[in-house]
Amino acid sequence: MDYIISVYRKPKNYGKLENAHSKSESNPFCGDRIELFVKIENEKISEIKFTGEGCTISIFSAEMLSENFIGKNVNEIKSLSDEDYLKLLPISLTPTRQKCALLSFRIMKNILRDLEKN
Amino acid sequence: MDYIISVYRKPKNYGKLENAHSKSESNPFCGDRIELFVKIENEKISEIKFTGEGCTISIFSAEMLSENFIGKNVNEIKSLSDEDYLKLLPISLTPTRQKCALLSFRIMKNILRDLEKN
Amino acid sequence: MDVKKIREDFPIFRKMINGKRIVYLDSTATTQKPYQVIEKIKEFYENYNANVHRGIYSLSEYSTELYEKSRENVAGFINAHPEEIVFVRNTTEGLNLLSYSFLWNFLKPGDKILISMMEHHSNFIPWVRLKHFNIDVDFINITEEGYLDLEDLKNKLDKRTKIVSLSHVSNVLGTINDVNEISKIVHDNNSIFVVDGAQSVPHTPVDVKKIDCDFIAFSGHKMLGPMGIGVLYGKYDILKEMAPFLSGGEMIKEVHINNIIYEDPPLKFEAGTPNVEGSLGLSAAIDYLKNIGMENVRDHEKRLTDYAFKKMDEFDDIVIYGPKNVEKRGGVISFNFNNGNRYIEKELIKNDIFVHPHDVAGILDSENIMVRSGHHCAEPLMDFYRIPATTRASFYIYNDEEDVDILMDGIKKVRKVMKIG
Amino acid sequence: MDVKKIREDFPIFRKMINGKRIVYLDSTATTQKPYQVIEKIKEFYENYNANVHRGIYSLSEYSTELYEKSRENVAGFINAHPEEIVFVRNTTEGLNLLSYSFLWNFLKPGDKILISMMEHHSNFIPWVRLKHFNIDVDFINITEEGYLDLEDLKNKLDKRTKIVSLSHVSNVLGTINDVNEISKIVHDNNSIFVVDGAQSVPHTPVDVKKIDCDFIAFSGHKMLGPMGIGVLYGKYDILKEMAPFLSGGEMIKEVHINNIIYEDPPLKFEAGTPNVEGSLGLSAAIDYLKNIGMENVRDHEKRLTDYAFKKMDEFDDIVIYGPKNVEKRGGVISFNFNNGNRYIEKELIKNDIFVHPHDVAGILDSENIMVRSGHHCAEPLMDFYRIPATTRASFYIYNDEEDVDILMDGIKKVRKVMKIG
Ligand SMILES: Cc1ncc(COP(=O)(O)O)c(C=O)c1O
Ligand SMILES: Cc1ncc(COP(=O)(O)O)c(C=O)c1O
Ligand code: FES
Ligand code: FES
Repeated sequence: MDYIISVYRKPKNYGKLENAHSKSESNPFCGDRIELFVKIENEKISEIKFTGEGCTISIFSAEMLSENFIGKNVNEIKSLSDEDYLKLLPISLTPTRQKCALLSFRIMKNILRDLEKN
Repeated sequence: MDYIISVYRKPKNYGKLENAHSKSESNPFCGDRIELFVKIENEKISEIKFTGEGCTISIFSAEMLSENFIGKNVNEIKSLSDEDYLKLLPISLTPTRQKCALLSFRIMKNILRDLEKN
Repeated sequence: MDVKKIREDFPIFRKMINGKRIVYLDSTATTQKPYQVIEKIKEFYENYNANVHRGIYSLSEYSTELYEKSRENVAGFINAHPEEIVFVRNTTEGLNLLSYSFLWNFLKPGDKILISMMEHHSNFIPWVRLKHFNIDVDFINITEEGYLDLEDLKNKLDKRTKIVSLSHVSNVLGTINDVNEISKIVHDNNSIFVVDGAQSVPHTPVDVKKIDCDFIAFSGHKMLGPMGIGVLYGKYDILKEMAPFLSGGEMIKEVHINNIIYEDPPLKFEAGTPNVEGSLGLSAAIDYLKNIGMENVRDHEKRLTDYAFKKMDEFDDIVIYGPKNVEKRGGVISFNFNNGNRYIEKELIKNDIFVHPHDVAGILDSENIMVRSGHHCAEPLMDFYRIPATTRASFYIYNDEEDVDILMDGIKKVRKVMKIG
Repeated sequence: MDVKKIREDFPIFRKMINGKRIVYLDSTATTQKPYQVIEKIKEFYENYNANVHRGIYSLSEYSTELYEKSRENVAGFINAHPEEIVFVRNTTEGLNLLSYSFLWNFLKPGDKILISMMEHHSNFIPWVRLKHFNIDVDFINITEEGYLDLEDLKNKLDKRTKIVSLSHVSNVLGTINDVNEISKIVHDNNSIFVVDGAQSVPHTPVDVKKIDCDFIAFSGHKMLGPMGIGVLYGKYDILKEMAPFLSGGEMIKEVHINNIIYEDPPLKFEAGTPNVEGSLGLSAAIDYLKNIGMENVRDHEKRLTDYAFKKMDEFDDIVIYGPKNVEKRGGVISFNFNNGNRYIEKELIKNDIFVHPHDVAGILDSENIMVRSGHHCAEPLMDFYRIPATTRASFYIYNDEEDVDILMDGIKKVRKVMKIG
C-alpha cells in the first residue's frame, strides 16, 4: 500500500506530450477523467504521459501502464485482455476498483484502435 | 344455501315499477349492475322492485332488501350503516362478497340521498 | 415430472384449511413460491443487503454482483444478452415503459399501433391511451374459437403501423399465438413487434432470437419469483435509440444544470434504487424452472389440459373458451355453465342454465379449490363473447391429475348447489 | 434507546468479516432489515400469497386485506387517509409519476417548475426533462453552509410557477428544509408543493397535515422495509383530478374499445399486479419504527451527529458539508480531507491534502466500515461546491457512539495510509 501511495503522490510520467496521440476519457462509475499521451515509433511505444484526476488506483495504474508499456510493441499491447492487464498490477481489486485500474488501459486501447482505423 | 339459491332463482320482487324513483349502479368489483325502483308514500317505502344481473349474493340481497324495507320509514333506512344492513342477511360474507350484498343497499341509500337534495 | 415432490418445495401447500389441502388453480394470476426462492430473499437480507452501483464497500460490491448475475441468468433463460434485460416491476410496467418511451421520440401523430381483441388490459390501455396524442390504435380480430386472425393482421398492417403488440399466450383463452410467423409478417412491414410474454415465459421455452421479437415483457411473480420484479427484454440497438422512461438516480452518466448524459442500456431504463431482492428471487425461480426443464413444464401442462378437457366433456352444458387443440393452447381453462353456448343471453337469473362465475369460484373455494372468476383484465374479450365473466382454472408445475379430479368434484358440487343441469 | 438490543434484531449484524463486526454507515443509501420485516415476507409467501383484488377465493381475499391494511398503516404513520397512499416502487417512481401525470393534463408550455441546487437526481431529472415540452425549470440557490435560500425561492416564484418540488432532508448536506414555512410560501403563490421525503420519513416524525404539502414521496428500503416498495402520498382532491400514470390491470373500472373508465385513487395509480410482499414488509418496518417512536429516532440521530461533529473537530483539515447546527440537520455527514476548504482545487494529486473519497471508502472498508463515496446522485450540488465527490457517513437506529469511535479510528487509518495531515 505504501508503494501505491508513493507512486500516486509522485507519478513520474504525470504531464503532457506535444505531437503525441492523445485521448481523454472518464470512468463512468465516478466521473474521474484521465488524459493519455502516447508516442509511437516503428510500431513501438516510445513515450507515455498522462494528466487528470482520480483515485489512488487510477493514478497508480496510469503510472504503471506508462512505465510498463514504453518500449513494448503495439500489437503486443493490443493482444492484452483486461484480465491480462490487471495481472500486471501488484494488487488485487474488487470489481468497482478494477474499473479505476482499467481506465488508463481502456484509453490506451482506444488510441491504438483509432490509429488502426485511420 | 338452498334457501339463497331458491330466492336467487325466483326473486319475487324482480321487475320494474312505473312512476317510481329509480337508480342503476354497478359493482365496481365485477361490473354487475342492478337497477332499483322505489315508491315512497308519507315517508314510508310502499313498493320496491329491481332488475339486473349479478351473482347469487347480489340478487339475494336485492330481494331481501325489497322484502325487508317495504313498509319501513325512510329515516330508519337512512340511519342504517353497512354493517347494520349486512346483519339483516342470514349469511356471513367475505369482504368481496359483502360488496355484492351491499350493491342494492348502496343504490337504495343513493336514491334517498338524491331525494333529500331535491 | 414428480408433482408430489415438487409440491413439497412449496411451503404454502403444507397449509391445511378445514383439514384439506389447497388446490391452487390460479397461477395465471400469480404463482406460489418454492422455499428456494423464499430462502434466497431471506439470505440476501440477512447477509448481503446493500444498495448497488457506485458503492465501494464490500457489501455494496457484492450486492451489485448479485444483481448483475441475476440479470445474466434472466438473459440466458430467454437467450438474450444481459445488456438487453431491463428490470421493471412487472409486465404492466414493461409495456408502459415502451408506450411512454416511444411517445417521447418515436411516435408521431397519425402513426398506428396494432393490438388484438384478446389482449390483457396491460397490453391494451397503455396503447389506447396514446389516442390522446393522435396516435391511432386498431384491433386485430379473433376467430370464434379464439385464434388470432392472421389475415386481419395482414390487412390492417400498413405504412402507418409503427408497432404491433400482442400477447404470446392469452391469459383467458390459452391461445398460443404463432409469434415466429407473426414476427416475420410484422417485420416485413418494418414495424416493431412487441410480445406480452406474461403467460408464455413462465410456461414454455422462449427464445427471443428464434422469435426475433423486438421486445418481450414478463412478470417474476407469475413464474415462481417474488412480486415487484419483472423484465423487459429489448433488442440492444433499439434500446440504445430509445428515450429513457423513468429518470433519476442510477440511470445517468453525468448530470449538470444544462446537460444530462444518460447511461447505456439497460441502466438507462432503471431509475432509482433497484429491487435487488426481487432480481435474486427471480433468478432463484429461474434456476428452479431450469432444473425441471421448460420443455417438461410445457409438456406437463399440455397433458393436464388434455386430461381436464376429457373430464369436462362429461358436462355438456359447460362451454370452454379458446382452442380445443392442446398443441395450440396453454394450461389455462376459462369456462362457463351455459348450455354449451359461448355467447350468453341477458337476464341471466331468469334461467337455471347459467351460473355466475363468482358463484362458481365461491362454491369451489368452500372446497379449498382456488380458481379465478371475472373478466381477467380482458374486458374487450368479454365484450366480444358478450359475457360478463368466466371462471378460469390454470395449471402449473405443482398441479396434477388429482387436482383436476378435485376440480371436477367441485364442479359437481357447484351444479348441485346451484341446481342446474 | 438501547442500540445494542436493536442491533440484535438485525441478522446482518451477526455477520463477521475477518473477525470484525460490520459498522454500517450507509443507511441514507439503503437501510438494513430487522428480522421482523424479513420474517413477515417469509410468512406471507409461505401462507397467504395470492394476487389481490377481484379474487373471490380466501387466499386472494386475505392477501387483498393484508395489502389494504398495509396501506392504512402507512397512512397512519404520516397522518394521511388510506385513499391518499399510492404504492410505488421507490421515491424515484413516485416523483416520475407526478412529472408524467402533470404533463398529461396539467402542465402547459411556458409553465415553470422550481427545484433547488441540493436535489437528488430523482427530484431533478424528471422535472428538467420536461424542458423538452417547453416547460421551464429553475433552481433555487443554496447558501454556502448548505441552507436553502428562501429569499431566492420567493423571488423565483411567479405566476407561471405551477410546481415547487424540494427535498425535505438533503441526502448529502443533511439540511432539514423548513417545509412548513415553504409550504405556506408556495401555496400563497397557488403553486403545488411536492416534497421528496426519502430522507425525512425514515428519520423524523412527518405529518402531512401539518406540513400541508400536496405530495410527499418516500422509499421503503430506506426505512427498514424491503426493496421494491415506496409510497407517494397525495391530497385526495388533487389525486382525483390527475391523469393516470401507468395503465393496465387493476386500475380500471371498465374497459371497452371506445371507453375506458379509471378507478378512483389510489388504485387509479397502481397498474398491474402490486407488490403485496413489499407493502407488508414496509408495514412491518413501520410497526418497528413506531415501537421505537419517531421522536426517539430523531433524537438519537441528533445526538450521534453531535457526538461525531465533536470528534471530527479533532481533525482540522476535514471539511464537513451542510449546516453546523444539529437542530437543522439530519444524521448525514458528508466530508472531505481538504485543509478545511469546501471548494477543492484541481490537480488533486499534486498535493498531499486531498484524499479521493473512493480511497477513503476503500480504506474504511478494509476495517469493515461501510460509508458511501461519490456524488451521491447530486451532481449539481457537487458542481456548486466544485468538488468531484464526498465521503458520506450516515446514521440510523442501529448505530451508536461506538460506531462513531470506530469511524474515527478508520479516519486515522486513512490519514496514515494516505500520509496526509
Ligand atoms: C433525497 C433523496 N431523494 C430521492 C432518492 C431516491 O430514492 P430511491 O432510489 O429509493 O428511489 C434518494 C435516495 O438516495 C434520496 O436520498
Ligand atoms: C397476458 C398478460 N399480460 C399482462 C399481465 C399483467 O401482468 P402484471 O400484473 O404482472 O403486470 C398479465 C397478468 O395477468 C397477463 O396474463
Ligand atoms: S474512483 Fe474514480 S477512477 Fe477510481
Ligand atoms: S359478483 Fe357481481 S355482484 Fe356479486
